[in-house]
Amino acid sequence: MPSPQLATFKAGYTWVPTVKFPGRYDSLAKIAELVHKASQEFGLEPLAAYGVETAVDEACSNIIEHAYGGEGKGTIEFNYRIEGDSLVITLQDDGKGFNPNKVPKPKINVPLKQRQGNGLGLYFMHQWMDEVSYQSIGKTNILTMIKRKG
Amino acid sequence: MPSPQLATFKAGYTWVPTVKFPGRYDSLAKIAELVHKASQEFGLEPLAAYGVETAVDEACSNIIEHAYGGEGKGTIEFNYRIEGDSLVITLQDDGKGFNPNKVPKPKINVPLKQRQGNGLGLYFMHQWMDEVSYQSIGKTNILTMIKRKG
Amino acid sequence: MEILHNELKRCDVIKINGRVDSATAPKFAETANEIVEAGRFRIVVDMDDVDFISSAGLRVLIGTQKICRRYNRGEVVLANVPATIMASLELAGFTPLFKIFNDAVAAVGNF
Amino acid sequence: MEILHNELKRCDVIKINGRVDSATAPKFAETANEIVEAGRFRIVVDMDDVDFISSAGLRVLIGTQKICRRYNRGEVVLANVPATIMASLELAGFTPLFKIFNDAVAAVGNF
Ligand SMILES: Nc1ncnc2c1ncn2[C@@H]1O[C@H](COP(=O)(O)OP(=O)(O)O)[C@@H](O)[C@H]1O
Ligand SMILES: Nc1ncnc2c1ncn2[C@@H]1O[C@H](COP(=O)(O)OP(=O)(O)O)[C@@H](O)[C@H]1O
Repeated sequence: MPSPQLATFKAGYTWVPTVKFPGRYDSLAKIAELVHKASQEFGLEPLAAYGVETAVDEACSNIIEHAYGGEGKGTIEFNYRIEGDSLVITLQDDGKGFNPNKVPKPKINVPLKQRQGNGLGLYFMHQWMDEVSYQSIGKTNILTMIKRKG
Repeated sequence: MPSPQLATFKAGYTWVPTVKFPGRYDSLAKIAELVHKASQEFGLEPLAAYGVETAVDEACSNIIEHAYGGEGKGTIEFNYRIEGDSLVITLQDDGKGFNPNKVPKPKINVPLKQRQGNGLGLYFMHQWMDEVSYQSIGKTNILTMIKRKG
Repeated sequence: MEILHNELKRCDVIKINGRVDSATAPKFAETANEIVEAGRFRIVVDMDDVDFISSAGLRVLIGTQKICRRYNRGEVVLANVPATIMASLELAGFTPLFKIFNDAVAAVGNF
Repeated sequence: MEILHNELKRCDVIKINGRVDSATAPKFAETANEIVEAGRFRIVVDMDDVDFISSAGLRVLIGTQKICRRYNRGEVVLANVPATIMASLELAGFTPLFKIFNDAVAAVGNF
């Protein structure tokens, strides 16, 4: 009888171990290196790979800034897997959760004076990725972002 | 018995055929290519090679401008040979001859207003080469310039 | 990230090399602040060697632009923007808010 | 030789690529003349891609410098001078007559 974990494997599924980073801004460059590796393995062209890097960077910055309320308060768990034509990236934290549906969209087409400096993070995640979902299970928040090929 | 020509060969002497160019300014870039080849074969470092290129360019420009009094009036014969530690370049024309000893040196260290735009050609030839000599034999003028190694 | 600051007669050039993210954007902000605090409001940001810029970096750009444009005393312009970053600027709606030049010479020469 | 001319707000940049010799110097002179005839006397000559310059090219430089400096209305400055050409400029006694900048941005920014 196969182990329960192995039983969930499908064809074309690559399993990569989860990597845990300290919730500090200097982790961002290291996470970006893993994202490059994932995008390359998945075969993304440079612009799409840049977009995935952006989405992950914004998500991790938000975890540090908003979920933990600052640096050095907790960890970020990074995982990716390639499922057929999808690159699936998950980020886990155990900070404060939030309801993404209650976050207003940034005002993009306004004159300089009205233009806000913040509010681009979630917007970038949705623009650059094909799917973004967020769930809180107990104390754990899981952000899943999917990039599809072509 | 060796042929008379071969009899004049010495050890370390490389004989290269003379190349004849039309006395036009667009020959200068082509002559420069031969000069590059010669400097490389002789093993000159880049700055010294740049100097040899300059000396030959100035000499050929003078032949066209001064010996022939303009483009399309005659030819320039270019030859180089490597004799031990010397690169010997000769340029031949059959235009008007001149006496290089009667040409005054350019005034280099003067304020802008007194500074002349011309008169740098012979000066450059002497500065960049180790020996410069000029003879007129009948209708033929021969300029010989030598660059030594080290 | 590395920042080079070059104060010229009529403008300042900030050349950024590397990644601008939440870790490094404060250094960019610091350089920009030093310039505007010196009463200089014409800034060229040369992005030729920027690998990545997140919204933290864009926030510095927009904040500095607001300060510089005030009273019509100057502006921030961009030079040598890589294609990836140009895509980000477009998504963010920044392209109407910054003059973008092909090279730093043209950017400096515009002042 | 190829010449690129870039008219900026406060100066003109002449970028020369290739060989400046008696065959090509007239084209350089023509560009310089067009600029001064337009009443513009602040010129940057960007030599980054110059392979070679003979006295014919130096003649154009000195002639243009004389015109530009007149009445203190401007000057010709040089940028990105390769080491070989720098040696020629030194031999010719040109280094006191031209400001020489490491790069075109600094040269443009000096005006
Ligand atoms: N991981 C997170 N945990 C808690 N709150 C978050 C998280 N991500 C985003 N938020 C909330 O959503 C808002 C918008 O986020 P974002 O679009 O990234 O812009 P910004 O971070 O510039 O405010 C944040 O101000 C914050 O209130
Ligand atoms: N090959 C030559 N044949 C005849 N006259 C020459 C030749 N080369 C140089 N001269 C004379 O020597 C002068 C100085 O030459 P040069 O130093 O090259 O400066 P320029 O050519 O700028 O006058 C020339 O003006 C010309 O009168």
